[in-house]
Amino acid sequence: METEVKETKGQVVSAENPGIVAPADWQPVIMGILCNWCSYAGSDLTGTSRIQYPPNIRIIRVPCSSRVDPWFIIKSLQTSADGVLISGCHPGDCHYISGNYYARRRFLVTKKLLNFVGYHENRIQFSWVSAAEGPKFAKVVAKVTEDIKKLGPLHKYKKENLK
Amino acid sequence: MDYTKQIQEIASKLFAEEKIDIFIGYRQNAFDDNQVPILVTVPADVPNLIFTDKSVLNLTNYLKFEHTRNKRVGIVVKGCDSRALNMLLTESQVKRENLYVIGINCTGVLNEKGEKAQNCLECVMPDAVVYDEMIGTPSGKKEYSVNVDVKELAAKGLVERGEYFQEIFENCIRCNACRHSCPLCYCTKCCIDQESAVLYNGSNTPSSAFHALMTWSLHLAGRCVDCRNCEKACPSHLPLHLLHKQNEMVIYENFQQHLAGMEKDDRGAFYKYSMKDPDDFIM
Amino acid sequence: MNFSVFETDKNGLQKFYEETIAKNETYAPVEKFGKYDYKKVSALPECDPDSPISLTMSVKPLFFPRSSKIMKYEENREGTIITETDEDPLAGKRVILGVKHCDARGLQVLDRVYKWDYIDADYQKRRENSVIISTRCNKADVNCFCTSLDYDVENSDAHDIRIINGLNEKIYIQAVTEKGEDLLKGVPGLQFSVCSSEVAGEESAKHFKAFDSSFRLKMNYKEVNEKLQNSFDSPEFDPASKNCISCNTCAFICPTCHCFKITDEKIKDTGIRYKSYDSCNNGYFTLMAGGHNPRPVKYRRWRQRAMHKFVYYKERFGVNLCVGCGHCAISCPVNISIFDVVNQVV
Amino acid sequence: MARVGVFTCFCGANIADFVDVPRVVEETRKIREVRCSIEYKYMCSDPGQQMIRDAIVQQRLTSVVVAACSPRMHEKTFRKALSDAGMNPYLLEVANIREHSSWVHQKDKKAATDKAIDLIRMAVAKSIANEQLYEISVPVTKRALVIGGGIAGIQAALDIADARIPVTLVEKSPSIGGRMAQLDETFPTLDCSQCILTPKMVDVASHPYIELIPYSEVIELDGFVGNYKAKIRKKASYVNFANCTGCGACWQKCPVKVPNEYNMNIDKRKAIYTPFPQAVPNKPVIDAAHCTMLLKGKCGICAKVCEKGAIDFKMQDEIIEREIGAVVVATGYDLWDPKPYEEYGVGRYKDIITSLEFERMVSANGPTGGVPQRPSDGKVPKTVVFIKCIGSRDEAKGIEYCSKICCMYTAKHAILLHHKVHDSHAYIFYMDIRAAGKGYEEFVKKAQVDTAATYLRGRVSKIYKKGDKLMVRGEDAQIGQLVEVEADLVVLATAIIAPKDNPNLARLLGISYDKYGYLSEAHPKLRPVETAKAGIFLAGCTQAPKDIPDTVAQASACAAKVCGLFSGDTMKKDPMVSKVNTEFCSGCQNCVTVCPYGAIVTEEIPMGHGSKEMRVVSKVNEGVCQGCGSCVAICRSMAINLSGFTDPQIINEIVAI
Amino acid sequence: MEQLLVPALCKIDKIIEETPDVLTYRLIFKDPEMFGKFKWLPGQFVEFSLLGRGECTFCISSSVTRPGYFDCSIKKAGVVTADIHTMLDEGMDVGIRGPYGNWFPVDDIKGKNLLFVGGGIGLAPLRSLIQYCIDNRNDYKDFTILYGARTSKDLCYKEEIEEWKNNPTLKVILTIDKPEETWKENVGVVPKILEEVVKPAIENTKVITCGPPIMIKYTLLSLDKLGFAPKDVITTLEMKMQCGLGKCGRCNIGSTYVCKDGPVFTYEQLKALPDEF
Repeated sequence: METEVKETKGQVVSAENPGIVAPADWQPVIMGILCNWCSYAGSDLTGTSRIQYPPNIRIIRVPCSSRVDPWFIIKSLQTSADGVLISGCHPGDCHYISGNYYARRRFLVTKKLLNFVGYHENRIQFSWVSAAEGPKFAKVVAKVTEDIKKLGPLHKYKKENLK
Repeated sequence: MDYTKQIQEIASKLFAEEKIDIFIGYRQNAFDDNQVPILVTVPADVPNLIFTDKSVLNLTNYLKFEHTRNKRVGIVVKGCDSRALNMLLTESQVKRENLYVIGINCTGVLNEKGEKAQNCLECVMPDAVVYDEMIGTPSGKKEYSVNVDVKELAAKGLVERGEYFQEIFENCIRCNACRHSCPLCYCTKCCIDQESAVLYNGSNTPSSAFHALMTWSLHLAGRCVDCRNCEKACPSHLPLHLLHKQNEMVIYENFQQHLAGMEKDDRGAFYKYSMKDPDDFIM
Repeated sequence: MNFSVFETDKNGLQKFYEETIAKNETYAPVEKFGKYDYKKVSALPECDPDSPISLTMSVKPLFFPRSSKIMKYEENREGTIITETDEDPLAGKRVILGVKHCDARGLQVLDRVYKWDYIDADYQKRRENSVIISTRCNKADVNCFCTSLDYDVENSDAHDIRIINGLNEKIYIQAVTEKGEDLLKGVPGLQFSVCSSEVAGEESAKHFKAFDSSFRLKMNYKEVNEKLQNSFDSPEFDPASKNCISCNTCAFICPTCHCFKITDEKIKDTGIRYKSYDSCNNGYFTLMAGGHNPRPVKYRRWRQRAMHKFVYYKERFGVNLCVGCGHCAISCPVNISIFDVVNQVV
Repeated sequence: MARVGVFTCFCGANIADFVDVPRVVEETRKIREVRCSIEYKYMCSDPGQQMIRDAIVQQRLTSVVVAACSPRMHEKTFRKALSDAGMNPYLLEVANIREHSSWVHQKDKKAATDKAIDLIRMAVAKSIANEQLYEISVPVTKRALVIGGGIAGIQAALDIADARIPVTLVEKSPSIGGRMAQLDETFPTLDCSQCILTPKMVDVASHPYIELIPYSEVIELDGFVGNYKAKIRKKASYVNFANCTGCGACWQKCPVKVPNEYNMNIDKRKAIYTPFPQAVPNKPVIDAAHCTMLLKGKCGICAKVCEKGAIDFKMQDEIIEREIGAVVVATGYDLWDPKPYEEYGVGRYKDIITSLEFERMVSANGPTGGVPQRPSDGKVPKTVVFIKCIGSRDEAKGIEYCSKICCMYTAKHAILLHHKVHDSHAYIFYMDIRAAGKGYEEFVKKAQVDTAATYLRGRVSKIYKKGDKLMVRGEDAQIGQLVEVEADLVVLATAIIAPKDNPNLARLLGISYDKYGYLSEAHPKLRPVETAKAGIFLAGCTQAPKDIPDTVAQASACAAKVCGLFSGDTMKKDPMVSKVNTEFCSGCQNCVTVCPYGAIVTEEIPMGHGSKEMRVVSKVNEGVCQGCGSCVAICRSMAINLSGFTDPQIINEIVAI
Repeated sequence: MEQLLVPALCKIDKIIEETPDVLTYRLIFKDPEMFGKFKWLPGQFVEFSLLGRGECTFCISSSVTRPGYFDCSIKKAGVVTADIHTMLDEGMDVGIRGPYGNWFPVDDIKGKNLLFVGGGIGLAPLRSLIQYCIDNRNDYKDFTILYGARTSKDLCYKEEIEEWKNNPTLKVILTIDKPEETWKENVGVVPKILEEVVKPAIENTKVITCGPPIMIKYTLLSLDKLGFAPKDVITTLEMKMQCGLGKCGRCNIGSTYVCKDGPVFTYEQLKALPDEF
């Protein structure tokens, strides 16, 4: 069961810690981990097509979505990120044949587990974006950014250095 | 459930036939009704062996230590323990030919309060799945049910659930007993302790505990057999099973009803895949 | 100097606790997940000063925290700045309720290592600013053997105030140090009858006798010290430690273990250096960079643990490091007690 | 010693207009490890690269970060610059501040600049953990596999073989030739398709460096560039080719008649058949689905008449294994089935045919001897309506794309019709005329002027029968009026589609395909011949619809690529491969399970220094590893790491912002 | 704040590449007052912090008689040392705690002949003592330095060794394990050269030795064979240390804290310790 995201005027309330609020113009940091062959290429296409999307995402290139170890997600959420977006090739299209199938299983379990221990599920998002889907990448980033803006700042289990 | 006699007989026989160098079983604790592991190396110690419904620990944990390495080992395993053994066999940590396995068709063990333990109530496979010799009557595979605690917590709101887990991570003292008592945590050096990895979180802060426990539970996802050695070992009495049972539930419901260690050569849910795996959570 | 002694009953003690908590920053055993740990409390119902020893963590973390910040630092292009902005959260004046005698004794033992040579100022400050109110258990746990060891809690300043549960249903609150006296005086509205220290002493002795007789385990520590000294090469360490799963729990919950490690956690330009518990049972404890490890196997680590508790520490500081609290045996996942190990070797 | 140089590119105005480069330089200069931060108009230009080379030497840099366009663009360029300065090229990191910042946040310069700074920060952090890596050389098996024996496959095979590189050409059907063999004459020169194709087919059969395996399919491809291992299933032909002389007695006597797919099922062939007279190899095969001997065990006439005793009803499928170094995929195209055009009466009216059926009819060796006939009554049509874009450019019923060749072949058909039936008249309904190509526009003109074909711009809305004629009702958009043509025959220019087997083939080869089923090239502009998987190349319509000249050009390009790949005895390979730290490896062998390439094997090492006890650990075969990192993510003890994307590198990136 | 464990900051003045895997860091305190407080004797060690990664124990390899700076020579052996090598650059800051431990008995050995036996990076603590003794040359009698490494590339402090060689009051003997083309000095392991080439006089001689464990082991045997009394042989012990303060418990050998009672021991003292190092 998910708690409803609170709508507050002029402020953003953290979905996990209702005590924490941020100004309405608060900007989240989103860690984007993209596979080299599909999603990174797709994001490049977004660029070449000059399709605009929110600037909150910071992109890391990995060879394949299967390179993404769940602790990338955990570590991101523990440091600067307010949300994580991981993107790979569509099922069946993996450059490395089967990488994204393995990744998909890990992602589901990680997402559910993090949700179970108290992270809003929208903080951890996944997408399949092919090299040809420049517009889709922009849409995905826009959606994730919007989702996370609603969730407010993340303070759970952040490393002490950041406080 | 009292198989003391049978186990003693088998152990004596094994020693007499020189089939084993070491026998891992349970022994009565001197001063209370708990049982502790005993690593029998001489036949004279065989009478100390015991097996009742207080034989709670998962003895396969001892297969990862230097005392049993490359030795011929006799071991007593209950249903859940045998699944752990299956995992160890699959992951090449022990050699089957070195083992003489006494499988127990378990009827459930008791917790400290003398009640049937929760994991036994929810046990899917009380019978040993790996054995050379079987004791007791098999009762067959049981219906899987979602852990009651997980169900209860999942029904709560996000914030409330978060606060509950915050307590867990705050009360963790990072002694790593959970890891050491887990038969499937046999890594040469745990990733959480590797100073080379920038992962390293040596401190005992909630954030470090969170990181360590999350990593740990994800490494056991699809492998954990729910023996609850970790929980029994935890000096802070943390309900660690919540993490494992949550993962188990997600895996069971989404990945072809996968349960760890039921078959040999099943490496766990993360080491295989299906085209039919859920895709709806991905944009 | 004579310190105050009061005689009261259960209700009076409750009241005393309540007043103490209300007036002071107070720490007491708080239950969570069925285990008691010393935490800051704001009202008596939150805690249980009479928590059972077998379910209570030691008080050590209040003086030697499981993790403490050594420093925080920031790095930039120009260089590094060590920022010492954070206050020690444990340095303030405080009262600790419900300390077991073994724990209090443990602190006394710990004091020696922290006063030796380099003086750990933080530890000293935490000690100085804490008023320890101790209660002797009524009954020993199966794993306890505190009275067998150099148990001089009775008349020492291990605690500042001691609560004596008289066999006559009376309860005596006795200040043992000036700090304790100050606290007792600072709690107004206590309408307790004053009592002579002799009476309290007698009652305490009676209680001790009953307590002492409830022990399952008894140890002749002098003999153990002596024999163990020559047992470095004893073959018994191996079988005695066979069951051990090297899990470190014993050291983490021991009231006197004081090994620690120093670790850095740096994110971006800001780092924190922590001092956190470590354990000699950890196989990597003594591993050197080149790969050499003086204690690579379990029995050597157990030997170190046993010898440190009963020989090495005594050689250096004159007391046994072990206080016989039994915490290690209680928390050990496979019920190994240092008592058994030592006895098996000796 | 971490000494990082940051080089920020303006990319002309591409970056500088939307990212405040001076601020980026100023901010990055503050990073502790950064020793120099330099900006330049075009970092990829020669002076730009010279700045990098100079700084490497002068500042004794230990790693370099270039903030410019996507690493997919210029990573190689800058790596080269590093090597030229004597630095290991893999100490480079590229911060993608063009595609990921300046181009996508054009409305918010501050945010774009902040993001650019963060991206550089991450790249700097990553570069500190970069290690020196060295290219891996892998031995090459110098044999190419060409899949598909159409004109693309033939051309590629011949070009490769002419370079004295052995080629295995695998063709699914009994003869090579493909679609081109079905054509009559080709636009725009109207030369006879057979006349130009057949010599090439014969060349293939006789070329010493070409091994032709007809009537077979690739069923498995393992390995990696330079070292593939292919399994080919040779379907049972029931004819022993070694004995067969191709005399044809068998198929002349065979009693079973089967629709002839070569002639678009207009006429019949036998159950034992050669697809067409010029087939290469010119040996018959038995169609097991129709042969009564194979189905019911009765008949066997062919065996009786065969003097050489070449018929062997017991023949089984055969698996052939070949070690190869590169693959050219040329599986051609299929034609779209126009059934969804119900309003045209497709399926109801016999006299509506597809272009390829028409092509067969006008072909001299076709079923009607080169004169078009109405399927309904065999009459020679006088008025023929051609309708273009059947399925193409039609999102609702067919596919979105333009099939590219229909305009041209329809013009050709109009001309051919005129040649064959002089008193005929062609009406052509079209949406646009796309005639880009050498001589193409002239060709269309020729159709319009010389043959007086009536070009009607507009769609046909309905076809209905009126007597024995078909009434084609459509709109002439140019005059804005409805027109109705009384036609003897309607020819539909159906769309080209990807072979339906392509997705399967793509999975088998480990390459990707697009949503239509066409195999994907590595880069639409700059690498149109390669696939994303090294050593696999694409030729012809399997990649996208194209005409014969384009197909042949692409096939030759493939051949050039293959020859380039095989130019040395060994091949250089990216060093981004996994490495095992045996100290931490616990030998669970999960990595062995998940590796899609079988690149991980196990080995035994001593337990400790000088210990006799052994333990099993994993070991990566560098030549086989493709660097996906699956093994890294599943390794619980972090004993395995992927060079170039190690855990410390990625974690540095994560914590850098 | 654990004040005791807070390091003082030093700036890396210079990094000297000794061998491919040994770098010498020349350090200067950022706080000038520290120069007054920080006094060390040869053999003492410091806790060297690579901020962000942790602390490592290194001996000071220069002498207090050459003030204004001090040197730490660091060999790439484990992960932290590897990081020190890759991450630190001249001008960066490191943390230093110390000096800790005991020192070579500089007073006891006055008026004696000194024989230094070093191997590989083991020359680092000896260098501190050698510099100290050279700067107080009149207090000591004959000097012999025997230094060996696996290959000529692995010899540390090459420039300084040249200086020592040119110093007529020092006798310097170099050796490498295996012959090399351009190598003109001794070839053979240190104990062998000690016995066959150096052939030291026993009387009034103190031996100070440091090197890899295997070298120490055989050198001690050789010295025994040559007739040196265990009390005249001084070595330093390498042990995992963390706090340097006699608190953290890592360096325990029996009741001895190596960080307090060591790291300098005589062979005699070592023999009395439990065999756990």
